This record gives sequence, structure tokens and C-alpha cells, in this order.
Amino acid sequence: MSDPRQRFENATGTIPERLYEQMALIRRFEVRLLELFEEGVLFGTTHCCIGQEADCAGVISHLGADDVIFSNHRCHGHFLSYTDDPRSLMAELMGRLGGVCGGRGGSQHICYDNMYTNGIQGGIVPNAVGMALAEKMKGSGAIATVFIGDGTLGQGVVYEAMNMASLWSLPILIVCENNEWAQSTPTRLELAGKITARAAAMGLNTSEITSTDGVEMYEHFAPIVESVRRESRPHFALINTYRLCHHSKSDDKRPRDEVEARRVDDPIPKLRARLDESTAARIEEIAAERVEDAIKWSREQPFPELGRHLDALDLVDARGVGGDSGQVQS
Amino acid sequence: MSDPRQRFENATGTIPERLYEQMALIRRFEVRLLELFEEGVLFGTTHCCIGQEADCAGVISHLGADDVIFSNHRCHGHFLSYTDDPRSLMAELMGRLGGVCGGRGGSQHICYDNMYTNGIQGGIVPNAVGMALAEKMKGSGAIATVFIGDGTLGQGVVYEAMNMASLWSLPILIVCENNEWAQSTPTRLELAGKITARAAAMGLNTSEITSTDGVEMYEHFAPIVESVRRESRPHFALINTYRLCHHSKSDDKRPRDEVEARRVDDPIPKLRARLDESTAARIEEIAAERVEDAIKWSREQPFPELGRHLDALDLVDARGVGGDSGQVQS
Amino acid sequence: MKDNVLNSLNAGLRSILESAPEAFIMGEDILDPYGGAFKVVAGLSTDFPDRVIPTPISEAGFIGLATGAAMRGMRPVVEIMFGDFLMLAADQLLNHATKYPWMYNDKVRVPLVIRAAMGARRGYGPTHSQSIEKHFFGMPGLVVVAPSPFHDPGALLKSACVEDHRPVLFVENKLMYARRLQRPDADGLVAGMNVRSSGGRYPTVSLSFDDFAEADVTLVAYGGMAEIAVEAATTLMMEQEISAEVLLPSSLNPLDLEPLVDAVKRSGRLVVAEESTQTAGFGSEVISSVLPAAFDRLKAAPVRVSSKNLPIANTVTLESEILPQVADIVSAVRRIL
Amino acid sequence: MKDNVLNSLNAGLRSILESAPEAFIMGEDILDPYGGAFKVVAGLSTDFPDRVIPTPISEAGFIGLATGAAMRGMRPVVEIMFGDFLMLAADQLLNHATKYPWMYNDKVRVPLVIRAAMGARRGYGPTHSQSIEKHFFGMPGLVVVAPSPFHDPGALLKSACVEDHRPVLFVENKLMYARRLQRPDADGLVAGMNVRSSGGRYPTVSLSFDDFAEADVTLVAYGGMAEIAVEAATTLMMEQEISAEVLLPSSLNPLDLEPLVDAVKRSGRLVVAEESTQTAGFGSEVISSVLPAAFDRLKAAPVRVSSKNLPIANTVTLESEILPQVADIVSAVRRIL
Ligand SMILES: Cc1ncc(C[n+]2csc(CCOP(=O)(O)OP(=O)(O)O)c2C)c(N)n1
Ligand SMILES: Cc1ncc(C[n+]2csc(CCOP(=O)(O)OP(=O)(O)O)c2C)c(N)n1
Ligand SMILES: [Mg+2]
Ligand SMILES: [Mg+2]
Repeated sequence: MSDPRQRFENATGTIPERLYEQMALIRRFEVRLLELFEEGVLFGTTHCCIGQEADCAGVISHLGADDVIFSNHRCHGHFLSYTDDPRSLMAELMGRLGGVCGGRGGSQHICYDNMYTNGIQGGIVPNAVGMALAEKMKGSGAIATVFIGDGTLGQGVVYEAMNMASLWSLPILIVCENNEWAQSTPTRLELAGKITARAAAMGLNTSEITSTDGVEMYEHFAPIVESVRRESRPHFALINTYRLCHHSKSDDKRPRDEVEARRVDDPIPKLRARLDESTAARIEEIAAERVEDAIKWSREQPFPELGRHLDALDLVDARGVGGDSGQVQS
Repeated sequence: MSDPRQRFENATGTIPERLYEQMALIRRFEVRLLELFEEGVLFGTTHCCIGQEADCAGVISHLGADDVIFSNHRCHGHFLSYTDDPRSLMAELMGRLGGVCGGRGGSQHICYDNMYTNGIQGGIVPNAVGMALAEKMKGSGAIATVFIGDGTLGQGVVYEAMNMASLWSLPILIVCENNEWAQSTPTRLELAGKITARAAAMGLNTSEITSTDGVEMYEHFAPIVESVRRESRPHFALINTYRLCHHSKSDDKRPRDEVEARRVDDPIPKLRARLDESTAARIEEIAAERVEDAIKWSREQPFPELGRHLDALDLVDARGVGGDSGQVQS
Repeated sequence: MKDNVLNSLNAGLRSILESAPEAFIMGEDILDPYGGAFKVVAGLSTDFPDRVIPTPISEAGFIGLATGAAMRGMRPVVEIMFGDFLMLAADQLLNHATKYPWMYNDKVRVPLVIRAAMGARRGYGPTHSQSIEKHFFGMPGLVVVAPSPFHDPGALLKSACVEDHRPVLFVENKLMYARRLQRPDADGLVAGMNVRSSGGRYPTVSLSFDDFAEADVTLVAYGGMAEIAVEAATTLMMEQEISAEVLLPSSLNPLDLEPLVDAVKRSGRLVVAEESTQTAGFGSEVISSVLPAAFDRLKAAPVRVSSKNLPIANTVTLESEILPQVADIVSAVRRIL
Repeated sequence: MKDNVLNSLNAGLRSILESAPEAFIMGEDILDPYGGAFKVVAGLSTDFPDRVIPTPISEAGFIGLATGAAMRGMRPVVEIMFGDFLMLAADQLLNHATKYPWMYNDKVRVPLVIRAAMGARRGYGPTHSQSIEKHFFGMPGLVVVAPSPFHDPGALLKSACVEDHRPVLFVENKLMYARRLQRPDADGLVAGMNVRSSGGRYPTVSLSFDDFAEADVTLVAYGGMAEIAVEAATTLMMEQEISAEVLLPSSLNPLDLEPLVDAVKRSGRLVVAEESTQTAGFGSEVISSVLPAAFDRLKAAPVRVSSKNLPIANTVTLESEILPQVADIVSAVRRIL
């Protein structure tokens, strides 16, 4: 079972170094991913989180083995911070049998231990709140964390879910990564009013941070995660950040100068500056090796074929797979 | 075309008297309705607004011939304030051909001039906001008003619509009648946080009034309606009130003493106290006569039969009915 | 306690809560003393206060929550007050609850039951009377089940909740709540007919005036149309000695094809009755599914009986004109004989 | 400008805005320079800045707004980026847009067009590849239209927006965008076949290697399956001299029954192909609707070709196994010959 908090605590090196290990891996993974797309090795589309890596490492390093994570279309970074398993993600993106969902899910539809993702905006929030409800009913002490973007605040179901989370005092952390754009739409064309006020009006605790600094992010979220767990109260955490890459693959029509001006906030050089050069270089090297290994390994995996599952309703017959509980572990 | 503002201005008598005319008519209408249900003359179910009559008269008397109104399941009062036409409502509730929708719609599904109602919670808010958008695009100067209950704030689409109303600066007045209950559920079990803050967080203007006094309500809404029209900005107006009758027909399981304690707020005696006895009695008498007339008239109307409309898709062929515009007037 | 559908369902829910610790109930207005709009959950919040959770009016939201809870080992049973409101949660069903199991490579299960009160004939008007289950047929991974007075509704519900690992839409016709359960009499007859059941988790019940050897026509119906179909069969027998075998599936999706095909092969004639509108519904699916195996034995084109393609009017005259009645089934049968 | 489906639709939208002052366009990411996820609206916001309204990610909300606007005399054309997201607005369609006209006793019209990009074969995975239009069949009052490269997509869209008073769901297969329009060559042939059209607002196009007098089988398909069906017909002709007449309706609901019945009567064999899953879909409806009139002429049981009953996998191998291919149609035809 993935345990990012344990992994983070067990890691050697300073806090910035440990964060850099995650963030450099994420960056390297996605940069290579975009190259692989150009090569034609990948299918469909994919959403990279280049520029937002601090959020992944800064939040998820506080989550333990029992905690639940729900992410969205832009989930690779969250996945790598959670699992530290680039092979199974890369294989999934290449559509291979060895991929985390055997090629069925692809970039946006992933499940690994207690992490889930889906490509429909908003609907994951009630799902995650329901998971928090289940954990509370089971008394597991776990919390659920769900990541959404600014644009996703357009979905009404987010408010329905926040209201219930607040009414029933559920241990849910909603992390809203406001990267100023939703696909091609700037925030000002899609959101009226004030983001945190929307959650506060429903009785959620709220917080806001404007940063792309991994260390700041990590420190900011320590007490937040702790309080959601301790108080079993929902918290809405707004992160103001910026997306430095395309929305998906190759579709960036934002003003070039706007994007260029934000490169100063790039979380990778920002965090790198806190490390000494040789440590940074070593971390990057390891990240690069791991990504190449993942690519190589994935290329060797076969493509899946439809096996026994010729009908989604067959699941009922496959009693052996998971017994009586809703959760079937991989 | 119904013009409640004009009708209100043209009426003789003091402001309290004019309001009392409307409110006494609504009360009488609904009290008789509940009796008719006991008699078995009516079908299905119905939602009365006994206790909330001040809202109907206080808001709608400010709306003009071009303005649009959208109401919900609890719409008789709004309807009577808007149309002053008890016959066509009574006939509809009795399922007669002479009813406002020929018996097709019934209590919750009514259309009359620029007024519309529907029995699905929440979905009417985007519809009404879209009407405000249309009026703004057409430059008609009209505003749209939509009535919802506190429980309806559970529907996500309300927030989606508020956000767009605010983003696009639309002339929409959302009136939320918080009667402390949604069917059998008290507000505290369904709403977390603060109601007006939800709208304010999306950039709407907001206001709040706790009253069942017709005159207070009328005065409170004068500048609100005026500002929505002048500024073409959305406004969310919260009215704190109480429902003195069943949710629908005969299903009241609220604590008896809670309900009894609220009878002091009954808007009818409250407003009556502002009138002299003989005027009040005369108004009540007229109201009673009009309701009996509506009942008598309705009983004489035939029941409808399916005519040419054997398929909802036939509408396209019925070119004669309404020409090319979306709106076909009755 | 009357031996009716309502009480059977209520007892089924009670038994679920007693036997499955992971089960809980969610929905609007389900607390006592109100006990739900149709009283199916009456008494349960009193006896299981932590496991009956009243929700805000947020159909998409609470079905979404139930889905998440089901993925984490719970067994939620959700009540949708009027089935008409289920469309609000259609995305949660299509793109969330039913997608997760297969899309995640069988890593999760979503043992979620959604009970929805469908159906008309009570004068509730266009938005509170529909039978919209057909719009949910053919979502990969979704099971649609409908009891009738000829089934054991409570037992079906318990199977769906406790034995099935898949999301189940459980369709309750609201007129049916007050109907007595149709149990075999001393002679083993139900409504004067012989009865047999296909068995299994969601059985198909068959009724025949004869011994199931042959019939002039096969009548298929479910839920609220079950008793109407039986009444039509009785009329046909009494008035014209036409022998109609009535098949009442409880699983609408997937279809339990075997008993259907078997019956149609014997009779050569098929009439399917449903309360919904006709297009792309239950009847279309039954007919298209039965054809490949039974084509050679068909003596006439199968016929669908359904509502007219209109919203369901509020007033009683229009409502009954719009809805399928006994006479519509009878005349459909006569047309193909 | 290539003579393809995308440009035809784009030109259709432009012509709508030019000719109908009440028309406007709404949807996500539709402003230039982005011009919509599939570029169908490209250039329009530049030329009609007030009439191309970019929305938040609120499918239910903006379809609800469009409905209200349509009731007040506007003619909104809404874009749903991926048709998969349409379920979010299912309640707005079922209980609002389609209900109002009849329920209000014909006092209002809702001339609303919803364009939705459906379909797979691009590796977009389980939530961005579906063809879910079938779930909207049989909502009283809703028209469902789908162009193909054999129709004039822009003209169809313009009819839906400017001539029709009813809510129309306009289904655009996304793989089809890049396909060339199939227009008659110098000999009047399309894809080597004779062509004719039923005419009317939403015509059914028929293709035949012969002169439409007879055929061994009638193949029915729409949207993205149109070219696949034509390819199957070509294969059948080339490899086995089997003559398949291909019927391509553009109105999916209601069905234009006459040409279908006519063709099936001539051939006696029917295969319906659709990209969606099978249950209660287009095929079921076509088969059940054609049966009463064509039963006596049928030589074999009609067959449905469709996706497997699974979510659409992301990876190419599974995706193609799941989706209906030319070979599936060919072998379905062979099975009933
Ligand atoms: C319900 C729904 N509508 C639309 C989309 C298409 N879509 C995918 S990502 C996206 C933008 C999301 O913006 P935001 O929430 O800000 O997240 P970001 O992409 O910026 O991380 C859109 C519109 C979707 N996936 N789901
Ligand atoms: C979408 C939807 N869900 C549930 C209902 C059933 N229902 C009708 S009225 C009502 C309570 C509404 O409460 P509120 O909004 O406070 O209005 P009130 O009845 O108090 O005027 C409910 C749950 C409905 N009509 N629509
Ligand atoms: Mg964003
Ligand atoms: Mg209320």
C-alpha cells in the first residue's frame, strides 16, 4: 500500500531535497511524455502539470497509507508523488497490459491503492466526499483529499458535495489548484466573486497560498492536513499557481508573453536554488534514469487484449476477484 | 399581458389595502383548495403557501408587463399576485380544459403570459437566468425574477446559474423564501454555512429580510427590483419566513408546538391590523366571492381529451400556432 | 402489517440493515416521523439512527457520495423520492459509478443500490409520474431491476444490496406500493394461473392458464404493468379463450433471455407492455433480443404497448389516455392473432 | 478550405448567425484563437463577438440558460465539447427543455440546438469516447439528428436551428470531422454507388450498387458508422457479390420509417450498425419499428452490430476490439444470408 508520508519521512536528505526528488521526477516524466507524443508512441491526449509540481509534492507528502486521494485529468504529478511508481503510469499511458489499469483507463482514469482519478470535471468531488464519509463511518481515521482546478468550480455538484461535507463534518481536504486558466478560458471569464468565499459560505474551513515553492507548500499543508484529520472537518485549500505547459498535448493559444513572464515562477529552478548543485544534479540524474527505465520497461510490455471481460456486467460472476467488499486491491 | 405593477398602481385604496386584496385572495383560494381536496375534487397533490403570502404580493407588485417570473412547486400565491386570475388556476387544479394549461400541467406546471413554473427543484434557476439573458440581448429592459425555497439551495445548478448571472451581469432577481423547512427536513439538516454568503461569494448583490408583514415586504423590494433593472446586475434576496400549512396536502409532521408558536407571524392578521375592520371585511368578502366564482366556473368546465396532439413531436407541424418565435402567447 | 409491496420493501430494508453492517440508507426526507415520501423507509431511522442519513436536495451529489462510499467498502442504498429526479444524477451513473469497476481494471467494486419511485396514475403530473428507467438501459455495468407484486420485492432488494457487487437501479412503481403481494393460493395458483419462476437472483415469473406447454401469445411486462398484463390475460381468456402466457422479468437490464425465448418459441407471438414511452425502451430491447433465437417460430410481428409519446398530463382524463391500459394490451393481442 | 464535415458545420454555423438574428452560440472554450476543442466554431467569435458566449464548465447550467433564452425568442446553439458530458444536463433536457412546450399547453416553443461531439477511435478513453445519444431517444419532444459525410452537415444544422421549433440534439461524430464530404461524382455516383435521398428536413440517404429494385440485405447506419457501413457494403459486393443497400438516416428520433420499411420489404434482411452499446439503442428501435410493416417479407431475423457492452478503453487494441468494425458488419450480413 502506497504510503507517501512514510516514504517522505524515511527518505534521507533535507526536506528541499526530498521534495526535489519528487518534483524533478514529475517534471522529467512529463517532458519525456510530450516528446513521446511527438514520436507517436502515445494515444489520445494527456494533461501535464508542468509548473504545478510543488502542489503534488507539497500536499501528498503529508498523506498516509490509509488516506484516500482523488485526482482529475491532470493527475500524473499527483500519481507520482503518491506512488513513486513511474513504470506503471508510463505503461498505462502507452496503453500496455503492464499499465496501472491494464491500458483500459489511460491518462485520466487511474486507480492505484487508495488513489483514484477521473476525467469528468467536478463529479469526483462527491465521490471523494463519499469516501471520506465511508472512512468516518468505518472509523479508520483516514482522510480523503481531492484535487480540482479553478475551472471545475463551474460544476454545481462541487457545491452539493461541499454542503454535505460541511453538514456531516467529514474529513475531506479539497485542494483547488487555480492555475488561472481552464483549457483556453481565463479565470475571469469563468468565475465570478471570490473562490475561497464560496467554500467558506458553506461552512468549510479555508486557506489560500500563492506560491510555486515546494518547501512553502509542504509547510503550508502540514497543519492543514493535520487539522482535517484531527477535527474531522472539511477544508478547502486554494493554491494560486500557473500552468507552464499546454492544456493538453499541443493546444496552447495563451498569449506568449503572459506565459513567458511566468517562467520566473517555475517551481523546478525555484526549488533547485535551495539545493547545492551536485545534489540537484544527482537527483535529476536519478529522475532521468527512472523515467528512461519506465519508458524502456513499458515499451517491452505487450498490448492488452479483451480477455474474459466481454461485458461490464460480468463482474458479478467474477466472485473470486475480490470477495464481498467494495474495494478490491491490486 | 399581465402587468402586476400597473394593476397595483391603478388600484384604489391604501398600500396596505391593495396588498391585503392580493393576500386575502391567495389565502382564501388555498384554504378552499385544501377543502376541495378533502372533497376529492382534485387530483394528485398541491403545495400551498399559507404563511408566505407577503412574499407574493410584496415582490410581484413591483414587476411590470415585460418582466418575467419563474416560480416553483409552491406557486399559487405567485400566480395570483401576477395574474389576478383565480378562475384559470382553479380550473387547472381541477384538471379542466379551461385551466391555464388545459389540465396538462396541474398545480406545479403552469405558464401564463410571462410567468412559468416547474416542479423540479433548482432547474428553473438557470432557465430564469437564461430568460434574463434573452431580455438583455433583446434590449427589452425587462428583468426576470425566480422564486426558490431554502431546500432548493441543495441543487448545484443553482450555483452554476448564479455564477453565470454574475459573470454576464444579467438582470435577474433570485428570491429565496426560507420557510425553515424543506418538505419534512429542517434547514439545519440541509444547509451548512450562511445562505446569503453563498450568493455574495459569486458576486451577486444580496439582501435579507425577516418578516411576514406585507407592507414591509413591499417597501423592502421596491429599491431591490429597481436596482436589478437599473444596473442589470443579479440580486439574491433572502426572505426569512415560515410555512404555516402542510408541505403538500396532508403531510405535516413538524412539531405541533413549533408551528403553533409561529401563528403570531401569520401575515393575514398582521396586515389586517393595519386596515380598518370594515375595509378588511369587504376585501375578504370580495376575495371569498371571487374564489367561489372560480370554483363554480371551474366545475362547469369540461375535462380535456387528447386532441390532435398525440405526439409531443407534432409541435413542429402545428406551424399555425405560433409562427417562428420561441414564445407563443396564449 | 398488510402483505403488500410497501411492507415487503420496508422489511427488506430492515433486514439489510440488520444483516449487513456496511449497509446504510441515504435520501431525502427519510427520517421518522415522516419516513420518506412513500414511507418505504418508515421506522428505520428510529431503529438505526446512524445508518439512515437524510440528505439535502442534491440528487447528483448524494449519489456521488454513495458511489464513493461504495468504493470504500460500504453498501449504500439510496432513495430517489420521485424517479423523475434521477436524471439529475445521470452523469454520476454513466461516468462515475458504472465506469469505475471496468475502467480501473477490476480493482474496485461499486455495490450501490438506487431505489427510485417511478410511474404514474396518481395525478402527480408531468415531472412526478414518469417511468424513465429505459434511459438507463445499456450503460455498461449498470443492472436495472424492477419488482412486481408477483415477486418478493423485499427479497429482490436485499439480493441487490447484499449479494450484488454492481450498481443496481431498483425501480419501484409507486402505484404498486399499496398492492397486495400475489402469492400462490391453496391450489398453487396465482391470480387463477399456474406460476413458475426462472429462479436466480432476479427471477422471471411466468403465469399461464394452461400448463406452459403452449400459448396463443406471450405477454411480457414488468413492475407496475405486471398486474395490468395479468388482467389483460384474464380478459383474453374469459372473453375469447385466448391463452396468453404472462412473463414478468425482474431484471430489465441485462435481460434474462432464456425464459423469454422459450415462451416465444412456444407461442409464436409476442406483445411487450411497458409504462414508459415506446422509443428505444424495454419493448424494443425485448423484441430485438428475442428475434435471433425465435425468428423461425414467429407467427406475427411482435408488438409494443406503451405510453403515448407525450409528457404525462396532470389531469385524470389525459393521464389515462396517455398511459397504457388493459384494453390496449387486449387489442394489441387481438391485432396479431 | 477542405470540403470536409468540419468546414461544412463551421459554414453552417456562420450562415445561421448571418441569417437568424436571434441565434447565438454558447459553450466551453469557443472563443478564438482557440475556437472550440474541435474547431467547429473557429472564427465565429471574431466575426460575431457578442453572439459567441464562452461559458464556465457548467453543462447543466448553460443548457438551462439556453433553454430559458429559447423560450424568450432566442435560438441558442449550444456546443457540448465531448458528448459524454451531456449526461450532466440530462435533467434539463428531460424535465425542462422538452417538457415545457406540451406541458404548457403549446404556449411556448423551445427552439434549442445542442451540438455534441460523440464517438471514439481517437484514444480518448472511457469518458471522452462514448456515443450516448441513445439514452436521449424517446424523451417526448426531443429530436435527435446526426449528419454523416453523405449528408450536408452544415445544411442539416441550419435546418435544426432556423426551421425547427423543437429542442434538437445534434450528434457529431468526432472522427467524422476530418472526413471529406461524399458528393456525387460526374456519373452521379457516391462511393461507387447510386444514391437517393428521402428529402425533407432531415433526409435519409440511400446507397445501392444496383438500381434500388432489390438488394440482398438492408444495412442501416448513421453518423460515424455511415462510412463503415458503406465500406462493409463494398466489401460484400467485391468479395461475394452480395448486394447491400445502405440506408443512412439523419433523424434518429423520430425515425423516418418509410424508407426503412421500403428497403427492408425489398431485401427481406436487415442489419443495423451503431457505435454505441447495443441495449435499447438505435438498432433495437429500428428493428422493432420496422417489424410491423415488414414482417411478412423478412427472410431472416434482423441483426444489430454495436460496441461490446463495455466502457471504451483508452488503449488502441482494446478500443478496436470493443468498437464495431467493418468486419463485424460483413460477418453479421453473412450470418443471415
Ligand atoms: C464535465 C466536463 N466538462 C468539460 C470537460 C473538458 N475539460 C477538461 S479539462 C478542462 C479545463 C479544466 O480546467 P481546470 O478545472 O481549471 O483544471 P486545469 O485543466 O486548469 O488543471 C475542461 C473544460 C471535462 N473534462 N468535464
Ligand atoms: C430535484 C427535486 N428533488 C426533490 C423534489 C421533491 N420536493 C418537492 S418540494 C421539496 C422541498 C423543497 O423545499 P424548499 O426548497 O425549501 O421549498 P418549500 O417547499 O419549503 O417552499 C422537495 C424535496 C423535487 N421536486 N425536485
Ligand atoms: Mg485551471
Ligand atoms: Mg423551504
